[in-house]
Amino acid sequence: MSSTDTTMQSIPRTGRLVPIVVFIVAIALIALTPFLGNYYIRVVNGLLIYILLGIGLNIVIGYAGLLDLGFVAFYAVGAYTYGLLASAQLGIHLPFLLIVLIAALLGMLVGILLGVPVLKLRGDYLAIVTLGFGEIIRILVNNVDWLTGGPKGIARLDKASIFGIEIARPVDFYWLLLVTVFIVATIVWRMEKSILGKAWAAIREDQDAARGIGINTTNAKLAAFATSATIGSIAGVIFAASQRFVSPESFSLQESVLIVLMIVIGGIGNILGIIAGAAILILLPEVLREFAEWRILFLGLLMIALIILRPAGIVPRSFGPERLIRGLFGK
Amino acid sequence: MLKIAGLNSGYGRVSVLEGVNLEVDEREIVVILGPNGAGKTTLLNSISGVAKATAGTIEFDGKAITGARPEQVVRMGLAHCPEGRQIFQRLTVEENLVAAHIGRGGKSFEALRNEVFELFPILKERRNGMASRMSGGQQQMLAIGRALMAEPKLLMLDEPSLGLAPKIIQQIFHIILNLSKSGISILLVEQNVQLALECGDYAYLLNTGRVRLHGPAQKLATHSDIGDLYLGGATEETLHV
Amino acid sequence: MLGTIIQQTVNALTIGSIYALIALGYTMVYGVLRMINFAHGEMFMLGAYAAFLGLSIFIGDIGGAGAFALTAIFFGAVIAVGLVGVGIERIAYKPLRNSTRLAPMLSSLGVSLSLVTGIQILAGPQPVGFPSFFPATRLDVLGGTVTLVQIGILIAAFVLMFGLYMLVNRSRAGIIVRAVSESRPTAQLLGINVNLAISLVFFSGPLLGAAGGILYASYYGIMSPSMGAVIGLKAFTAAILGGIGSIPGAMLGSFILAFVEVAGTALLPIVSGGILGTEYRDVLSFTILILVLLVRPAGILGTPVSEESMVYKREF
Amino acid sequence: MTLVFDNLRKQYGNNVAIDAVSTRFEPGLIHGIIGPNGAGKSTLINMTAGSYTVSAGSISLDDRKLSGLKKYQIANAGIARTYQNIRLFDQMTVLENLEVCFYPQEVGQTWKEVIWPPFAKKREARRQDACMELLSFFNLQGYAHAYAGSLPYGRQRMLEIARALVTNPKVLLLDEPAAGLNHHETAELTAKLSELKSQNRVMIIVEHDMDLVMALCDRIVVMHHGKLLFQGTPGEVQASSDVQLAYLGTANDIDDIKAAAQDRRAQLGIRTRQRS
Amino acid sequence: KDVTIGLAGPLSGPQAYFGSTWHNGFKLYIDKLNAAGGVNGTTVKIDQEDDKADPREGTLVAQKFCDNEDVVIGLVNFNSGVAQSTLPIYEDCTLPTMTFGSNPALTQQGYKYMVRPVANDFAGALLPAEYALQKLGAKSAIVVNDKQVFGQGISEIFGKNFTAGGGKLLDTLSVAPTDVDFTAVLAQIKTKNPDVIYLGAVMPQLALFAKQMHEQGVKATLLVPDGGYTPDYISQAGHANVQGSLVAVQAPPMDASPAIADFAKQYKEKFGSEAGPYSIYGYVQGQILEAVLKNAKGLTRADMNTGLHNVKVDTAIGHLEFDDVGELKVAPSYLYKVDGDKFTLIGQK
Ligand SMILES: Nc1ncnc2c1ncn2[C@@H]1O[C@H](COP(=O)(O)OP(=O)(O)OP(=O)(O)O)[C@@H](O)[C@H]1O
Ligand SMILES: Nc1ncnc2c1ncn2[C@@H]1O[C@H](COP(=O)(O)OP(=O)(O)OP(=O)(O)O)[C@@H](O)[C@H]1O
Ligand SMILES: CC(C)C[C@H](N)C(=O)O
Ligand SMILES: [Mg+2]
Ligand SMILES: [Mg+2]
Repeated sequence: MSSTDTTMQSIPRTGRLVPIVVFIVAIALIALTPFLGNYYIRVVNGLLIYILLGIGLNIVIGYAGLLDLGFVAFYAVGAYTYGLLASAQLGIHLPFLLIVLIAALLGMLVGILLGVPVLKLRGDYLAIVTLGFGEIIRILVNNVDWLTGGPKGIARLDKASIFGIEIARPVDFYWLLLVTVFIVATIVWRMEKSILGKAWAAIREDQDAARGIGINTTNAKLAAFATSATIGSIAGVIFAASQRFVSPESFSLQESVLIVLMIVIGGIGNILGIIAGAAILILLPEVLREFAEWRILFLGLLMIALIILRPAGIVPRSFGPERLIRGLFGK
Repeated sequence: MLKIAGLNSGYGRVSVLEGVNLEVDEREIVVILGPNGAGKTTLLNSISGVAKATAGTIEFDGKAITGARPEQVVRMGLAHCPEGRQIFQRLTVEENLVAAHIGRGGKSFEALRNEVFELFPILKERRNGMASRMSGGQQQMLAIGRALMAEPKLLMLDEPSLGLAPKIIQQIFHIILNLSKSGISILLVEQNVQLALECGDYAYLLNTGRVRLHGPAQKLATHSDIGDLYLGGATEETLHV
Repeated sequence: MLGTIIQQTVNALTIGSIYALIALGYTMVYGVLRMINFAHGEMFMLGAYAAFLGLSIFIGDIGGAGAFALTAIFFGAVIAVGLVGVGIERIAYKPLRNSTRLAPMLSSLGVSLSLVTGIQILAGPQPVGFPSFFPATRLDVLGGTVTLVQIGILIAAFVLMFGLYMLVNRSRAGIIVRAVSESRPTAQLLGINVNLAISLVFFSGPLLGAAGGILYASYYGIMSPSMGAVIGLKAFTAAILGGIGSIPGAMLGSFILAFVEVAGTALLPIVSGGILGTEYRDVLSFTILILVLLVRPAGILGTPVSEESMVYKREF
Repeated sequence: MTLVFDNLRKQYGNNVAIDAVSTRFEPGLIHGIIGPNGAGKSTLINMTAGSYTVSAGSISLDDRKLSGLKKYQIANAGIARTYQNIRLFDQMTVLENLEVCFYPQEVGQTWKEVIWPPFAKKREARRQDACMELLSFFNLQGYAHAYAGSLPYGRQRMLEIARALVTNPKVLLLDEPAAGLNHHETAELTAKLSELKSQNRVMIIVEHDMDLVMALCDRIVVMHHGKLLFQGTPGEVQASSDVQLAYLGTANDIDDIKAAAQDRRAQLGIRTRQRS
Repeated sequence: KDVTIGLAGPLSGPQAYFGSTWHNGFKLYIDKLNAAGGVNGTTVKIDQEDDKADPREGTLVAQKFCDNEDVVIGLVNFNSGVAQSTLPIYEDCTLPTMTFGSNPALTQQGYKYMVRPVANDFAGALLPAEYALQKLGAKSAIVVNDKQVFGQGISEIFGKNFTAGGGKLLDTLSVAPTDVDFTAVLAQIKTKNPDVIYLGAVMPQLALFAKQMHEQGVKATLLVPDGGYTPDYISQAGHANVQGSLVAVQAPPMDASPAIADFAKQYKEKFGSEAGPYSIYGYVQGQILEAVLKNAKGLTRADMNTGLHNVKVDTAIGHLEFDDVGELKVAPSYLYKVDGDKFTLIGQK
């Protein structure tokens, strides 16, 4: 057992081929999408929204290691913020970007409000409490009819516009979402690499040891929760603006579970993994549309197979964005 | 009755033991000595099938048990009392015994349990108490009693004196001697060199995964190199006395 | 008034019994594997479908069936589902035993999805009427109406739960299961067949769940492929409330949840002066769950896992 | 900078694990805590580090009362520890395991780090330099980019000690640092620890390995059944009959066993065979 | 030359039965039509998609139809909740639809490209209220709903109609759409002793509620909306438990006219099972389509839209035409009473 032979232990350097291929395919897909039919653009938009949600939730699950099953609540907060501030419901018609800002703050606030009491809980207990929180929000939204329209939801939301440019067609949302995903992913990725991100990792690995080295775990977790909630809320605004209709049905427990699945199947803790996971879980059912129930069965079996064959996800944690960049630009 | 030849073993990619040869005869107490990390526990784990042998053979009672699963090994009469006792803390004393009764030798649970109670009266007294409430020495007794529930022909004990007060250690050694008298062969891993060699018949000294020295216990006790080898002295040869 | 109270108590006990039968399965699996088996609700559903299949193959018309035949079908169905449970563990969870805790949980989600859609494909997605195993007799107890089915459910649930309790706490098999739940390597070292013990858990949990499913289907007179989802979630909530991993906890949690739900329906509008209607019932349940967990982070009867104690156990 | 236990007590339910322990740990010395299994050594460490609450009495560092503070606050007050069972951040690299210790000092400027990459680069470089220096001290520099969980056991022990040292703590608590180490590693550890002795640091080592304890410690506290049995220099401890009785053992005990063993051999008449 | 009709409805999940049987009714008619050489030589193709009763899926399907130039009419969305989110998309791409969701609000939003070939909930909740007040002599009612778009909407309308007619609304209660146990709610209702209970929900809750209501000894008459017009309502509740319960629905009895009886027979022959509750509407929509195609100037979406809004057609359920918001001018509405294991017609409008 010689202690100097260490090179084999290091994270292997990437071959350049995979990153370059991934990059070219990605650019090609991004560039091609606007030329597809609206239906396809809409599908891609759905995908992008889920990627956005995945990136948000991944902060809590993948980075900090907290199982949150109520993420959809923040998504609802954002969507209803748009629904209420840009429709005839309350007669308020604020500009899109202002609503994004308000929703982001509101999402963060709700995230912190939820976080403060529940972050003491561990593992499965945290999961069920967040799940309960998600359900509570959904039930409230479904029942305060005077504000949210109840089950009917809020229809005929304003068309979004940014600096006078109307965002209404699917392709407009495509660009909006693409830019948003890019910005959010970059910020989140940089957060992961920051000292805060390292503290999240430490909490994920061993919460008690993390406290033992002086990390105020409550604050660090709250930061994770708040960031994640903010992103969820922003995704909600864009979702509402693109559907121009919000109703409680879009914020069911299944949505939360779907996002968790996306993250785990794709590769927990890795933004590239989330993209892969979302692609499988959102696009596959769309591609297999013909097969009605069979596609869901197939999806279920595929899920089991993927988790057994690749328990760490399709794209492992070690193949993160930095690896892609390193592969592209050498070094 | 136990014969190990050329055993290499370890955990996953970590290889610990290299070319270990070892034998235990009927009714013998064989002692394995060695410093921390020498591979003593790994050796016992390899015999009972927890660690996987990558080379060599293990034979028990004339049958090869290399690669057998732990439960199969126990069923052949080779019980392992693990390092650190590992009693089931959330079970009562008696339940610990129940769990370990596999009905191997045909004796009923009650009969076996009463034998254990006879050996360790304290267990009878505490039979319905939670195992976790007992002191370290009592827990070690439970651990041995639990191993005896399998009616072993050969009992492997991994550092039974670990962290116990001297008084208790003495008690444990008396028990080991008594078990041997009742006809059970014993393979004993010990850090407590002096006592172990006093009680044992034959001894092996393990260091960094190899047998460095072996011989009759009494002879080993007086061997001049033992201290040196214990501390990792530099022979590549296996010495025997 | 007394009639209503009695009535509501019986209602809560009935719902609570069904929750408990399912919650026990969650708790047992969790106790042994530290895993939340999201497919457990589907065992409940499978129970009903298996019994229905048995009925239509062997009996056809329930009216003409004797008590013996019905009992045989009941046990046949629950055993079949128990075996399915064992099979699922072998295929979908066993390969993940040494994986992260999240992996088997999500695998179980996949199993759940597959089972629900599988049954949808085989038996159709719509709800199907289910014949009652009990005669539709009503009894008047001090002004409250109690049906024979409710009494039957209560008895059956308590008998099954008592049986499970005895199995786990008094039988050798139960002791072995608990030993395995504490330490798999040590159990293995002692000659315990760990796989068999885990299979036993995955047999009895689904078995109870299936029993719950049959009782449920014959109580409500209906079954559907998705029936496991909602009730499974409630039972899971109940198990957590009571302290997951604890058998008495699962039962206690189930009855508390059932009483909270009934109270939510009956009292919420009155207590809140009409501001909060019955639609806030689930908000009440979840709020109570959250409050309980804030005070007792491991549930009512759960044993709290303190920070260093896990380390301590490994060391000692 | 003295660590003071004043009438310390710890109770688990009815089980009193630590009972009326008062003592002082001076800086510049290496203190050993020994005693049989279950004597309460780890409990003392855990209470000092804030992992366990104190049932009664107090722990203070100079005039600052530590008991009652949150665990991370205690850590930030300059108490660092290792664990009886290694607790590293397995899925983080060796370097990251150390870097993350700078969190309390640096978290305030996370946003700047996120938004302004050059700033992040500069800070990261500074952190990593400090960490690499320490890694070299422990001969771990070659492992810097390996996952901590993939290191051999002995290296993990070293890394854990390095992690405790990164922020230059005032008190270093080591719970059985030699447990599971082989002889070479123990020797290496002994050497490193004696190098780490410093005028402005209190070092406390809990250990069963008497050689290491006797070689390294300036002062030894002997625990027995939760009580402080004895304290003194290694020589005094070894000479104490109380300590021998409770922990180290006396000559008479051995004689008893000798007799029993001879008795057995006589009874069984085993004739040991020489093996190849 | 042919045209494509886009069909969207729940084909998987718990509502699949409604969606697929409704679509089957349409297919039945279209197959006949095509077999007879189409309309003026134009044959009809079908693009059937699953909206899973989920608004998000619904919008994707909507976009798919919009993108497909061949699709000229959408026969869409069984659920009002889904229609809420898809109608703006159809409106944007000027694809005319025959919308099936019955919530009144759908036609009040000024959509120019939709008609609703089925009575809305105003009609659906009027008949039972009148009947309860006049024929049953009910004085008091309790309304229970599932807090879904449809259930809540229709039960609110019932409540208004009932009070407007002089009855007293004792209470409005809600249950969760996933509930199966109503015993607690029923025990509360029992203390108020209403004459009638209106339950705004869908199957299987309707049957479960009816069954438990009877078992718990609640004496009131149970009124339910269109979702209850299926044999399942009687069989799943157990027919002893639903006797006298009233079901309001847009569909006529299967023996109401020879045309309908004939349809039922054909359906059974073709699909091997009894027609679903809305199958007749699928069939009627086929007849509407035929009439539109017959008089259409061209086959563009605009032509179809004009055609739909101006259509006057005699169908299996009677004469149909639409007003300017796309609502039926005379919306047929029927009230049935459960009698034995059958529904008997007791009123119609
Ligand atoms: N589960 C494991 N996985 C990987 N390596 C292990 C494992 N268990 C032990 N080792 C390594 O194997 C080597 C031998 O360990 P083993 O436990 O056999 O020693 P030992 O002689 O029993 O020591 P001790 O006296 O401390 O009990 C050590 O280097 C240890 O780090
Ligand atoms: N988390 C806990 N819950 C209950 N009792 C505990 C706990 N931790 C320790 N104890 C008890 O406290 C006493 C002291 O334990 P401690 O771990 O401090 O001993 P130690 O001296 O460190 O022993 P070792 O040499 O085995 O590490 C023991 O009797 C033990 O049973
Ligand atoms: C199930 C049906 C009653 C649905 C109803 N027609 C609706 O508008 O949603
Ligand atoms: Mg060992
Ligand atoms: Mg200790």
